Amino acid sequence: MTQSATHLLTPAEAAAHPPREAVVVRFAGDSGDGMQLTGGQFTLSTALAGNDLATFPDFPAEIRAPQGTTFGVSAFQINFGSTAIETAGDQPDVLIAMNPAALKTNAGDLRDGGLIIADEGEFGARNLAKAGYDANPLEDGSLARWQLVKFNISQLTLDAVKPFGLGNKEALRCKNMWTLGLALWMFDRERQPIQDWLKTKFAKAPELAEANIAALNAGHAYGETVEIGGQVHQTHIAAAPAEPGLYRTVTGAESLALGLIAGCQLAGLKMFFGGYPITPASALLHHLSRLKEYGITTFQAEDEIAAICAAIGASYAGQLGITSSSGPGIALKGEAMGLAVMTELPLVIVNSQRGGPSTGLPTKTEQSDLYQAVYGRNGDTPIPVIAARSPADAFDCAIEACRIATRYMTPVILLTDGYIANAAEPWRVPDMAGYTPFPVHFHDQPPAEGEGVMPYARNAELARPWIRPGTAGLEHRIGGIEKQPGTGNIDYSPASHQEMTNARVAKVLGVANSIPDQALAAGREGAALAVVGWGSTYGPIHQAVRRAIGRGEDVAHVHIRHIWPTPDNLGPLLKGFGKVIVPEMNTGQLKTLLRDQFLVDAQSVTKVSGQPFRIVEIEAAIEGALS
Amino acid sequence: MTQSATHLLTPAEAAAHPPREAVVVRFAGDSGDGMQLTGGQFTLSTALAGNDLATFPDFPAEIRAPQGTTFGVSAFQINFGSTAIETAGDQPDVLIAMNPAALKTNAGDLRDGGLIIADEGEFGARNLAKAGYDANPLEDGSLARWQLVKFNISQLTLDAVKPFGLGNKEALRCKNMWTLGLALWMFDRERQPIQDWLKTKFAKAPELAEANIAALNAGHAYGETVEIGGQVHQTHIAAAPAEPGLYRTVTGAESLALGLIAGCQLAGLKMFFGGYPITPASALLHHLSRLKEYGITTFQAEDEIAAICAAIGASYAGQLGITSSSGPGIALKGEAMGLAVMTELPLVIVNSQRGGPSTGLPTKTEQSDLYQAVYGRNGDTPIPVIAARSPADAFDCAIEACRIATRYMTPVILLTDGYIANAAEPWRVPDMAGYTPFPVHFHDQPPAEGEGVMPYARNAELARPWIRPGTAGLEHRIGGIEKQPGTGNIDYSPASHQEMTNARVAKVLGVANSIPDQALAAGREGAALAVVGWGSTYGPIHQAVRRAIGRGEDVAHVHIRHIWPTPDNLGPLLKGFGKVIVPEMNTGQLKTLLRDQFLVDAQSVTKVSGQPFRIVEIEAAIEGALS
Amino acid sequence: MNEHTTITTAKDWATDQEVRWCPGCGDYAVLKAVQRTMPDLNVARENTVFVSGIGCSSRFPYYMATYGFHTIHGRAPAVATGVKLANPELDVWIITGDGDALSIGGNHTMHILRRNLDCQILLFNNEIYGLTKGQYSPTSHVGTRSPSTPFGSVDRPITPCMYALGSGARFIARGIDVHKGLPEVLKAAHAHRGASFVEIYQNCVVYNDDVFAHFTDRSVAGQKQLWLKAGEKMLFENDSKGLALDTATLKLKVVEADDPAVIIHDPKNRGIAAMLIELPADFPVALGVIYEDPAATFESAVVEQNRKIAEGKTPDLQALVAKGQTWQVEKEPRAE
Amino acid sequence: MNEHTTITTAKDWATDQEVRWCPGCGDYAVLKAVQRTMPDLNVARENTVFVSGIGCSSRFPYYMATYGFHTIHGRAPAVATGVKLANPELDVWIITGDGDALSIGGNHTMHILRRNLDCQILLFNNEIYGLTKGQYSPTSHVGTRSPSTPFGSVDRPITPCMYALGSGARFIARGIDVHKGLPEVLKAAHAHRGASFVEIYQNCVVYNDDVFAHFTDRSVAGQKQLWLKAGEKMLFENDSKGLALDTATLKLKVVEADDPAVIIHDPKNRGIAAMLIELPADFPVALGVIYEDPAATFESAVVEQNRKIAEGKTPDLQALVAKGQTWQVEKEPRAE
Ligand SMILES: Cc1ncc(C[n+]2csc(CCOP(=O)(O)OP(=O)(O)O)c2C)c(N)n1
Ligand SMILES: Cc1ncc(C[n+]2csc(CCOP(=O)(O)OP(=O)(O)O)c2C)c(N)n1
Ligand code: SF4
Ligand code: SF4
Ligand SMILES: [Mg+2]
Ligand SMILES: [Mg+2]
Repeated sequence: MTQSATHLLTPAEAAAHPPREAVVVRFAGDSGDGMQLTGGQFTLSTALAGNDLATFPDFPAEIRAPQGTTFGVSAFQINFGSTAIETAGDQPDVLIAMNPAALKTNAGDLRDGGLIIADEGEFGARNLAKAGYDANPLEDGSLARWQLVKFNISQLTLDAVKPFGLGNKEALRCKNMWTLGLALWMFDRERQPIQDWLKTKFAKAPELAEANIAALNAGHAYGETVEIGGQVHQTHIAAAPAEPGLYRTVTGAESLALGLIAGCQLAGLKMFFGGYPITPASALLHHLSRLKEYGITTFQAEDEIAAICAAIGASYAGQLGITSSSGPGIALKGEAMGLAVMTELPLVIVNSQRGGPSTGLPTKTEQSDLYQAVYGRNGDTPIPVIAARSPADAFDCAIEACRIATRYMTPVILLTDGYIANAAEPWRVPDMAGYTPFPVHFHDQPPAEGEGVMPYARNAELARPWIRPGTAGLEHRIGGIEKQPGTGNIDYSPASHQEMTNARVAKVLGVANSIPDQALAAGREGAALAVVGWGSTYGPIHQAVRRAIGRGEDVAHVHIRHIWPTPDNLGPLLKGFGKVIVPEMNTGQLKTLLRDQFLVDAQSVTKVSGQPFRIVEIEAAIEGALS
Repeated sequence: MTQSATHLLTPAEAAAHPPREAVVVRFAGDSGDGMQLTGGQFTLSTALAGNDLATFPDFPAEIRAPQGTTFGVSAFQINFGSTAIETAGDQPDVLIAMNPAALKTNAGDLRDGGLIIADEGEFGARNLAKAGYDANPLEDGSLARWQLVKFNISQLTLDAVKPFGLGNKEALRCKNMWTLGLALWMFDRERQPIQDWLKTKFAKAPELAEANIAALNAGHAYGETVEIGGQVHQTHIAAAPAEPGLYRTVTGAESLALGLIAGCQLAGLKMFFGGYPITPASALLHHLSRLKEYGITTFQAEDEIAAICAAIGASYAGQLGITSSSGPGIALKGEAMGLAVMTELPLVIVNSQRGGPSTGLPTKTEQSDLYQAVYGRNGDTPIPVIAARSPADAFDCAIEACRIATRYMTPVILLTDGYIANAAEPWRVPDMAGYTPFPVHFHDQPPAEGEGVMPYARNAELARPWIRPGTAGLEHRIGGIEKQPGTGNIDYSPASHQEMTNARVAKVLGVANSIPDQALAAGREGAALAVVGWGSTYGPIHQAVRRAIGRGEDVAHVHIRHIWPTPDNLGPLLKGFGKVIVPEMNTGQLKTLLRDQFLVDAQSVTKVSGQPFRIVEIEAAIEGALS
Repeated sequence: MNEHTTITTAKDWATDQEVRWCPGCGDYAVLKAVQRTMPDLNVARENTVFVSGIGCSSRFPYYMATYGFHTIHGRAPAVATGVKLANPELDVWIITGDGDALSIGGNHTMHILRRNLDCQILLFNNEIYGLTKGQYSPTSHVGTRSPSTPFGSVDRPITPCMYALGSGARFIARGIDVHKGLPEVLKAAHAHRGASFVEIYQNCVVYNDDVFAHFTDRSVAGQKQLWLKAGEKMLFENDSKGLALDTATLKLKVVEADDPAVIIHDPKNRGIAAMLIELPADFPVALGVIYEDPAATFESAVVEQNRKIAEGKTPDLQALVAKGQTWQVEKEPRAE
Repeated sequence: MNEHTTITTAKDWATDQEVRWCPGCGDYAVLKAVQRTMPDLNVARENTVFVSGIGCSSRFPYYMATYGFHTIHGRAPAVATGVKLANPELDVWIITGDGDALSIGGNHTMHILRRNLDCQILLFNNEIYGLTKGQYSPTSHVGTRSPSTPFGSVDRPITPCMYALGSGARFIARGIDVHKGLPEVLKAAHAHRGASFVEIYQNCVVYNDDVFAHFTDRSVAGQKQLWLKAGEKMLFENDSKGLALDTATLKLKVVEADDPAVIIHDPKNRGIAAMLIELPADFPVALGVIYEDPAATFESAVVEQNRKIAEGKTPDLQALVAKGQTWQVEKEPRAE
């Protein structure tokens, strides 16, 4: 199994709060300023420096909101250090603000005494007005709580790129590289990889490559040579200890794509991916559509219903059908999921959760679709549900989804969310040889003379045979109407409906027999308090629990991947703890499932603001539960 | 409040098993034989005779399956008696079989020693073959377990109607009236009402009216005069005791339509009904579309999504939007329900549940959409859910749904099922003066100079104002994106999302403040065992519990109308019982809600066969739980 | 589809399942016509898939001894698209009704036609919802009394073939359930590469009996049926009358058969196709292949692109997961 | 709609909400055109409702000082139908995009046109999914490279106006976001009773910049834009060229303006409308009101039927609940 470049904090480390050797930097600017790019490249250099890290890109719902407006601000936060990093950090230590709006919307999050670096070139009257400043905050002392460093990055950039004779607009586009250069100097980083990247990015326009590199170098040189004053000094963050091996950074959307490809290969199947664009799920469609050589057909359907129906059709025809969307689109797939359950065809349904209800908050993260995944269908319609806890973990979860879908002939729902999809983390490149294949066997033996085809005969695990159209002698018909066991002929009789209902339920519950026992992410069995989570809350919960343990408290962290069915030992495990709290970015959905299944008095800790939990929020909940 | 013609069984009555003064008759024949009509008319005469009754029509999914086939058999069962009748009866005492297929598919259900009346005229070789009989069961003694009476109803009918010179086919169509005539004689009933009904039905074709009346009379005379042999004797069932008042029979679909009309009138609103045909929900659309004079606009949309969206649009414009469907169609409405929750508009969503998953068993009953109703949406999207327990009860539930939707500005889901929709029961005609109106107040006061419109301001119960387009000075925009409290302007900020999420949840939970406490349907608080049910399982549960009580057992019956939110006292009430079992026609859905909410060890008793529970099945579960 | 030579008869294409339509339903005639046509198509049962939605007509696949998928209401085109993309070798037939294809499923119908997926779409138009017991449908004429429109429907119906034309269909034809011409239409539809849209006027004896009698009835067939043949004059009423373009109004008019202006049917002319599809009530009804103009099929374009892009690339999963800038961590993990 | 006389200016129709489109987006021009047109329509803000789906274009209602409903993706026509049926007095505008109206929402678009609900439908066609960051749409030309089609799209696009014609629309027009002719088109759409379908070519500067330049660019506007006017000759290229019907091929051809065969635009001719909508690439693009032939509107027919049926009946709920055969129970309920 893969794992991210994480080691468990020692009590000593965990006690430190915030961990000494970690820094949180936030780049904030106009959507047009290329902050996501800057953040991405800084992330890369951070990874190459061997630090552990976690990032949190936070961009506006609008494609390109008007320049200078507060709702047009795009931010990228990175937390990196020489110790295990599992969240993007509660509070930035450094804020780089490219314009007044960016300062206005982000300064509040900065820790007291933190460092603000501002491009005073952008603090003209017009921009100040747009951001809703009456006076210039760089002048009026209103930022006294923090260390303020300002210089005219715009002008410095223009000077730096003058030789390349770009238009003013284009020249200013290099601002982000100047800023990146300065950041690289601040944290003692190599410029080479970035320079290489710029050369390939602008291969078609060498002068742009040169200009950007010049800006990068100028920003770096500025830090090195110019007297900025004591506040901005070079900090060196040592590399974080990690399992030896080859590493790369990966976002959830990337690892999900890779995992699904791996899953199909392990099953020996071609992939059919039916999708319809929706934020934040689209990225998966985009990644897969570039990888046709891996036997992938991507189909942008007319809507989510057609997307899942086409995937069901493809599974019927012998490929592995996969469909992906976010809350509103998943809602539309409900009826078709029922068809997949009735026809007992393999199917993987990926839900990249976003803020709801309805259109809600498309670009914000949330985990409020668990109810929908586990219970959200008409009829008794059980479907296995698994949830990824981090970008790296999404890889294994995707493989697991493919395994369950094909082994049990069932749709499987894979839950991820906007935070995981966009966030990046270091990932130890998995050795694919370490994964055992689970090749699919298509039934192709015609029945004996005089006997009929039995599409609904079941094996020991209650899975029915997968018969591909094109197989002579096994012609048969399937559909969404209740069936006679074995033959699959239409049958409304009470006995058949009861038997088939029981079989569908038992088959899915049986999945528990092929999944690992629930492990502890931290702490001990029978601890006084268990913090139970699922999905992207892993980071903050884990850090908070480790810190509590560091303080000598008897707390455990249980993080559930298999939401349905749950591992056989989960019940006993939970019953063994003194108390159970369940932090979720919803109003308490996993809590419902746990209380129903195990009758444990699990208490909710909820946050529904479109923002991930902060470590301190979980810590507070732990304190509250223990006191 | 209305109530059906029910009295609580005395222990003595309840002890009797099956109740002495009740008879269960099943009419079974070819879809073409008009069994539903026969049953309906027999029901009417039964009601007029003052018996309490319950019926169970059970017809094939096919429109008109080929004649004589087993899957083409249509049956109508009625249970009537001089005591409270709440189910259609576990086992028929009398089976009237119009052809071999009807005998084949129904004889098995007849109680040992029960009476079979068969039309031997239909037991020719061809029909026997179609039904899969090698020998003629009327001859080969294979029906020895039962009393068999056979005569050539077909021929007798032809003779009876000869004077009217109908074609053979048409003449034979009168068979069902001949049979009805015999049944009327058997149970000492008036023929007049049926004759009147025939006259109006065939007003345009008097000769048909005459022929059918002649057949009716002939059947009656046959019983009276001809020596059939001891088995068929006249039975008189005394009238059942009931609250005094005016009574009629009503099916769930009828009372639902009437209740929705009453609800709109009590709210002072016009009704907009958006529907798309689906079994068994279509009946509601059909009933309402005939009642335009009650200020109803019915709209058959292109699909279920358009149906609910049009209803939402109508509510936005100031009418009460109502939409109705069954499981698969409700699944398609999920996304739009989220929009109604976000825009906080009143809306009533009726789900006439049927067998699932997927297309499932369209004409069979089930209650497996509770999960979907309570949890089946993306995001944290709370919606009040109420469930009708009987045809008569559907009237009050419909009014309640309208009250909650308009008072709290929220969509409301009303659950009924195929059994309730089609079954008939006596209903004491309600005195509408007894219902307190809940008139809607549209906000129409423009804001003070310089102040903005506040579409998301909230009253004490957290409901927002309902503003009708067309109101000058209150122009505003709403939508599915998260909003700023008060103004309703688009707002993705963490604080706003948290506040609006909390408000949506709290508003729906607040509905509990305006609903009655949970009452006991039978038994005492703190009993050793509580049988907790919802929806159409009321009848069998209630009878079973009464019988157990009659046997001196300490059992209570709790039947929940308000599924979400639940009455405030429900938790304490359930915790007070020694044991709690939950019989459901699903795999345990209400059970999940009860365990989650109250942490009581509720145990499921499930049946998923497309058939209602039998009283004995619930009795067995009670015995099991008590032993 | 790959050649197939075993000789089959209609019987070989029928299943043992009991057919469950009302006695006298037009669906029986269509079923027979299809079963009689299959042996002439030189295709194998195992390579044939019938995909349907929900409705009386959509029960069709259960009666064909091929692969079959009875899906959900309105979604057959979407499921069929997945089937065909996953295995282009399969011969895909879609069976649908006026409600299934044009009410809930209208959007998928449009998109499968627009994309031009190679398949045959048989739309059983009985101008009613049969399975749900007779509500009016989007093709019901104004004034249709049904359980949901007891006082008559008020909305204007859609013309299926015009909808198909507007949706970009490249093959549009019409047939009649009990008419002997149906097999020929089915063969033409099958011969066409791409989405073949066939509207079949089907009589629902129970809920909409004889709604098409005004042109299907033998007694009026002559005047009321115009069977189109590519390259031949547009003649009807035993070739006594024909259609020509009125150059003043730029609309079609009825002329004597010998009028030189009688139009020769060019199935590629979209403008004329539109006029033929919408011939006024006092004209005959255009039947047979009204429009045909082949274009690249969706699945072939997808397969071709997949092939071209993959060409020369060797899929290497290990390389793929290790893509992008990487770094090596050497030091031992700290002991814990 | 009831007459309204207060004089308003464009400003009166604008909200205080910050407009959130990309700088340079064609949506700004359309917004201005609509705000400039409203004062001339003699309608009141409180009686005007803008209903939209989801997409960049669908943000439109937030910027109009009227009632507005930003619904869910593709469903605006359905919501608008409920609004209009509930209150026919309201003046309903639907704002939608090529993805919203023709991808997920294609079916509702067809049905609102078929039913002919009185409303104005403005379809912002930028041949791309803007809001979701640039995937190709059902109107994107073959070969469109987008995040979901990195090697170019392969499926054939739909022609919005042809789809509208096939769907039974009674008013079909085209405009260009930045073209001065847009307000006239909007007025005509508003004047038409029934569903007015208006396709607006809208430039997405970020994801599909200049995709319409080949006919919208000033430099080619002359040869490439044919602005239709009812009762006038079909002329373009400063009235130097015109369109005529080639009686041999029965297709349209370009002729000199003085050619007597030049067609006079009759908006009621559906066959010609089909040809105009689909003029080949070497022809100009037909703009303005291409087709108009009013018919009864859906909401008026519904209202009229509701009225007619209710006529003379006095709704009496008490009587209604007591309907059918009833019986009186006299005796006392037994004591318990
Ligand atoms: C999602 C969903 N909505 C509604 C239905 C109910 N339904 C089944 S078939 C049908 C319409 C059938 O009409 P048509 O397609 O014309 O087929 P026909 O029965 O006339 O052959 C409807 C509304 C359903 N099964 N599923
Ligand atoms: C049910 C659902 N599916 C998908 C989406 C994501 N989505 C929002 S807008 C859009 C398409 C926008 O394209 P278009 O209608 O052309 O509008 P434009 O942005 O180009 O103006 C999509 C796919 C959604 N919001 N809801
Ligand atoms: S209802 Fe109509 S369409 Fe359906 S089977 Fe019967 S006759 Fe055929
Ligand atoms: S993405 Fe395109 S359509 Fe959307 S606002 Fe930007 S420019 Fe306009
Ligand atoms: Mg039909
Ligand atoms: Mg667009």
